[in-house]
Amino acid sequence: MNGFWEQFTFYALAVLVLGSALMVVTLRNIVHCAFFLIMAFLGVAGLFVLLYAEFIAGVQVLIYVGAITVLILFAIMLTQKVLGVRLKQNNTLSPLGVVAGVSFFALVGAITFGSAGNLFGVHGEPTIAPRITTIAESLLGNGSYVLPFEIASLLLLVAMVGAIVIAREKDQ
Amino acid sequence: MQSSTFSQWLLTLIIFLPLFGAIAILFLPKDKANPVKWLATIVSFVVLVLCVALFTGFDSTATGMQFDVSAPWIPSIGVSYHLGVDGLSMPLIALTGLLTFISVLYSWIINERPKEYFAFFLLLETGMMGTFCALDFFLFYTFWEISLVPMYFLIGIWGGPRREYAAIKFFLYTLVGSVAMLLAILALYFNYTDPVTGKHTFDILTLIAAQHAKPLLGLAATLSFWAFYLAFAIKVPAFPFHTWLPDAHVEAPTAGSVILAGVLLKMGTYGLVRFNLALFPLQSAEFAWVIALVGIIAIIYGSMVAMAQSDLKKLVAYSSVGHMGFVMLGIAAAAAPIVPDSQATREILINAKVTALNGATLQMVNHGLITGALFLLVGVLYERTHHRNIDGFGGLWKRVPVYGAMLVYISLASLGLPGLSGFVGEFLALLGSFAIFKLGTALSVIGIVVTAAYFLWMLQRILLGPLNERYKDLLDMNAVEKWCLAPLMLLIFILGIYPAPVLDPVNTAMNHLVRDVMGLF
Amino acid sequence: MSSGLLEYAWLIPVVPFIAFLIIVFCGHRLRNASAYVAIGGMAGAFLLAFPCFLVMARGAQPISHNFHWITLGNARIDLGYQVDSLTAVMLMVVTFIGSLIFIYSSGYMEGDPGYHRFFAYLSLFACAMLLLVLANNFVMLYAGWEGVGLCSYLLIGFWFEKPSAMRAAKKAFLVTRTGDCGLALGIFLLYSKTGSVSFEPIFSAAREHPHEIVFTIAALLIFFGAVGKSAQFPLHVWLPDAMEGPTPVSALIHAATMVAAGVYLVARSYALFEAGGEHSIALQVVAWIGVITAFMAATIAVAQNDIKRVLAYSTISQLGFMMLGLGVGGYTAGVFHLMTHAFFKALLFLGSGSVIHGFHHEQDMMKMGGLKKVMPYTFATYFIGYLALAGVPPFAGFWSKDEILHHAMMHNFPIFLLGAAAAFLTAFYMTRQMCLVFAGQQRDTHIHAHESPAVMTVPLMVLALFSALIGLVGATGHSFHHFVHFGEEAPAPFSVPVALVSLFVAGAGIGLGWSLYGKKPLARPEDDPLLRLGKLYTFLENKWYFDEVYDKIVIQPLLWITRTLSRFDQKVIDGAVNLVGILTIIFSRLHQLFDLYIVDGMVNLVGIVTRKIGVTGRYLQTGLVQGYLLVVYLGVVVLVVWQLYAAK
Amino acid sequence: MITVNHYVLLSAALFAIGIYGVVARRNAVGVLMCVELMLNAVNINMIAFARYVTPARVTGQVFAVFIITVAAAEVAIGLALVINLYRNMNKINVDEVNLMKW
Repeated sequence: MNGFWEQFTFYALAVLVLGSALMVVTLRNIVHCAFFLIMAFLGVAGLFVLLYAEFIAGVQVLIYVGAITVLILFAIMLTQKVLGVRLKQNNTLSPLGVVAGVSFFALVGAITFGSAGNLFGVHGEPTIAPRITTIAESLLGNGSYVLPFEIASLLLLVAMVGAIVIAREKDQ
Repeated sequence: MQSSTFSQWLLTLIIFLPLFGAIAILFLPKDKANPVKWLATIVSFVVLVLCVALFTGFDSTATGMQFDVSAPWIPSIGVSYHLGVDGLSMPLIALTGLLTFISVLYSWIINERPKEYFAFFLLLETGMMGTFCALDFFLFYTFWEISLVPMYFLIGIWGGPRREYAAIKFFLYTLVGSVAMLLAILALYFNYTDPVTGKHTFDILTLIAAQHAKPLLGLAATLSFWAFYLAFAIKVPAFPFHTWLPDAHVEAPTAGSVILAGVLLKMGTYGLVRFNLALFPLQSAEFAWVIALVGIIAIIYGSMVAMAQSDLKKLVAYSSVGHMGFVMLGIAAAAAPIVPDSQATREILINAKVTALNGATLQMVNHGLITGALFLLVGVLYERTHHRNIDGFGGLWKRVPVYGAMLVYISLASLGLPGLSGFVGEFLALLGSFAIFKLGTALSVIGIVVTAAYFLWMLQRILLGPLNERYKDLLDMNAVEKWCLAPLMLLIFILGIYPAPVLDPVNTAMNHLVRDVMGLF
Repeated sequence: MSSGLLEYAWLIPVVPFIAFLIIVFCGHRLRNASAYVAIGGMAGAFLLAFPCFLVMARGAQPISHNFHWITLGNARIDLGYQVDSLTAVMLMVVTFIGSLIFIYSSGYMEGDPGYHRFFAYLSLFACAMLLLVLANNFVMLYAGWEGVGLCSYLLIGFWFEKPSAMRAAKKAFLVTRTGDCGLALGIFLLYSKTGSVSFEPIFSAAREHPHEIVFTIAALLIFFGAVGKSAQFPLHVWLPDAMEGPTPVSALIHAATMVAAGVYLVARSYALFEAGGEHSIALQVVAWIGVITAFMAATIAVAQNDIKRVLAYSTISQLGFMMLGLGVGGYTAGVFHLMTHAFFKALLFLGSGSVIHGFHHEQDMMKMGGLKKVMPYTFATYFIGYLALAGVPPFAGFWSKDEILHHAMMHNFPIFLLGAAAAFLTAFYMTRQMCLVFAGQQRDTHIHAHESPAVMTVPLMVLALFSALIGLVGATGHSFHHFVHFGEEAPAPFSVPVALVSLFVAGAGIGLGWSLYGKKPLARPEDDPLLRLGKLYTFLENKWYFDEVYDKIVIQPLLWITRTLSRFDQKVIDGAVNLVGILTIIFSRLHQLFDLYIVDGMVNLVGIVTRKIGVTGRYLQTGLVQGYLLVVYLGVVVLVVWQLYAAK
Repeated sequence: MITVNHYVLLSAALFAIGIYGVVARRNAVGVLMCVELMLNAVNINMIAFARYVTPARVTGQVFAVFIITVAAAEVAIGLALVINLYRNMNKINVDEVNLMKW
């Protein structure tokens, strides 16, 4: 991939992600927000592809776009009675939120540029393209993250059970 | 002769039998008065019998403590259960037994909350007996305070219109003195260390001996002396601490007055002789003039004030102040330093000191009998007429001859007529005191005249003259009242003629005190 | 008769005492029989005393018996009785006159509701008086002394419904008790000197150390007691008032026996008085007090119209004579006069009682007159008594009074003159009384006088007989003097010039009296020639204003003091106590405030501050989760910045 | 050329937007969505560093997998809570759910 297309793709995806994210945080209609969230997730998946992480991108699309967003949409539907379309969606803290966001960005920017483009001592583009087998080995191979992996799966199970318990209607 | 077991347990029985009686009364049903009264009467009678046994079993020639019991109680701080009697306390114990029995008998007229009343009365007896028997300061102080509480309630519950005021005044006043005494006891306690065990002790006899071997010195001794003095002077009550007495007497129920005047006041003078004289002979000698002055003032002042009273009970109360003045004077004479000169030899002066103390002790007993009887008589009159204003009577003798004769008899005994016991105590106290304090004793004779004056004036206004028409239906003494007074009157007569049965043990004890205990200093 | 009889002398007071007890406990059942019990008791005492007297008169040794009473210190105090000649005389006088008066009383008190009470008192009195006389120590003497005082009190106030009687009784008791205190102090002083209360050791000590001032002081103190009891100046005021009692009481107690106890006491303790020598201060005081009393009382007696009051003042006066006799060294004379006086004064009192009884209890002489015809026996006996008192030989009074005057003249001339004046006045007022009562016509004719019954007149006659003759005991052969003075020889008591002088003053008094009242008996009270004395008469009639002065300087101040002290006690002393109480309460209130606002305030302040902080700080708890998140974020930022820049 | 700095800045911007959303949104579901945005920002960083720093070992990707897992769990629980909240209180605006307010 040459430099121009790479840059073009990056900036396009960046605009997509950031624009969608801005929509998510500013729109009043929560359903629209959810759809913009899908756009943002897809943009991020694109970025993952750009970074040679196809597996992750796939996961991103499957889980975020496919599962989480659907889940959110279901939640929205279940709580629809109070979802006035024209309701004010920002609370009194929104100015502080702006300040917080801007300050965070400024901080990270300051760090980034303060290191004179030499953050973490990374120069240039790596030449190795990671393969999917590398990830599999890291996750499941010898001396790898097998235990955390198993724990994560357990966590999921627990979360699922917990969610069911919490969301279940109490039968009285 | 008493068996040894009996004599060992005698004092304990005398002290604690009333306590058990009081507890037993608490278990009796509340709504029936008669079982309570019977139980109290029987218990106090048994105690009286035991007191008589004590009296007859007492060896009046032996010095030192008799019937003594000693057992460790709280050994870690040197407290022991130590009881014993000598010639000073024995007559007072007998007096307590007698007066309590008579008071209980007279109190059959009490119908308001009889259960508590008689329980308190018996508890009071325990306190008084214990005070006279205790030979351990801890024990003594305990009993001293125990005797205070029932009296407070007797006045405060069964008293007259101003009973709360009187009861609180009585209680607080006495307590002030007690606290001072407690400090002095602690001073003595910490001053003595057993050479063998290195422990302190509350044992009175040990402390008296210790005061001889290694006395408290200087300011500590003076302060301790005055602390003891304060406690006992308030109890006596000596001028100027006497004003609780008229209030307490006026408000107290009759039997309470009898015990108050008959026994509780004696606890003060008993303490002065037992503790001030024996523990602090040097300080006593130094301040004897103060005690004498207080005694003389009490004699004159008390009788003068009594003369101005229009309340019969107040009159008797102030007469107590005057009579206890003789006791104080006698004690002061015994305490005073002696200066043999050409006029009097040392032996005569020491005999005079013993005489004064004998008189003082005898006066305690006699005052108990006489004033007890007087309060009973006042109570009898109050019971019938519901007032005590001396000027509100008149000519009663014609209507109630027995009562009149008894009142005259007791009044004459109180004003010190020879042949009746009041005379012997007063006479001996003055006889002994005169050798020591010539001018003071001569002055106090004024009190004798004034005493005669107010008693005669009282008799005149109550018994003599034309009969007050309001009382033309007044009833004479009933049988119970007569039998309450008869033993007192008989004793007053016997002790007036032949005081030796009481005086012999007293003399032995006082001779021992003056010569052997105080004389060592 | 053996002297062994003396061993039973202690029974003498016991017998009347038993009578007393019987009457007290059974009197209401005995009623009038109680008189017989009392008389029996007294007669029994007399029967016991009479042999003692005879034995002593034959010259038996005096006896003294002790028993152990009490022990004081290491010293035994023994009490006991003694019989010597002085005691024997007194025993005789008391029991004999007592018996007669008891008999007389049974008639005089007839029908009184307090009949048995009266005889109970009388018996008790007899017991106390005999105890006093028999005592061989000061304690028993003092007991008897107070005992007779008590009986005197009870008997004066016998009719206690009468306010005047009860006041008189109280006065008598208090005044004599004032004197008794002197006696008591004297005893105390002697005890502090000798360590004993018995006569024998004390008197021998006084004889051994005659110049010790202690004994003089003791003698004066004892004399003060005698002054009270024997109604001497200035404590004589009680005796005239004591006439409120029944007349036999006046005769027995306030004429013959009890009032003589003072004289007996001085005689008994003569060793103390003599300790300073024949002219000792003590004796001087006794003599002067005696003569002043004799003179003063005689002047007062002149101006009294109450038949008993005249006799009362006369008694005071005669007691003064006795003291005078003792004071001028006439020991025997004093005691002799005591004895004779007891007889004729008892006679006079009983006679006046008979007059009063017959005159329906009216005592004012101005209403009497001419009773000679109505009451012949009374008149005759009274007349003998009159002669004896006025000092006409050979009746009793002459001999004893003459002796006293004789001693006085040898001893101290001014005293003799005053004494003679008193004797003159005695003769005068007695004549006045005789004439007013018995001569002329009855002035108040509403009263029907009558003679008294035999039970009253017979004792009068017996007494009259003795009054007439008893003086001769002293006159012939000095046996009496020898007898009472412990066998010592008294100086010759009889001298013709003195006898003439005393005869002369008696005659002058009688003559003056006769010329004023006898020749022409008074028809109306207003005719009394004494009224011409004007102010002097008023002064005498009011008894030298003694009562008023005492009231002003003793009684009222005393009452004032007692009231003031009582107020002082209530306001100041009790006030101080209450003030302490109030101050304590105030103090505790202050403490409470301090506790409430300062101590508790601190605690509360901590609480309040915490609460304020909480109240303020809770606004941080907005409940807005995002706000908390912001804070967390802020913390993260701070940490990062610190990590980046500060921690380098 | 696209360097790691670009990715860092992009992720920072996304994260900042997420912060704003988390702080400012009233709707609880909205808040959860913003949290997801922030997690995505983190994931971008992870992948970018994996790509540029440890291209051979792909540790970042492994972590991204874990983060996604956790995010799934978190969303499941979070939405369950929201539904529970709605059911009990009939409201899902977080500023209205203020039982813990003073």
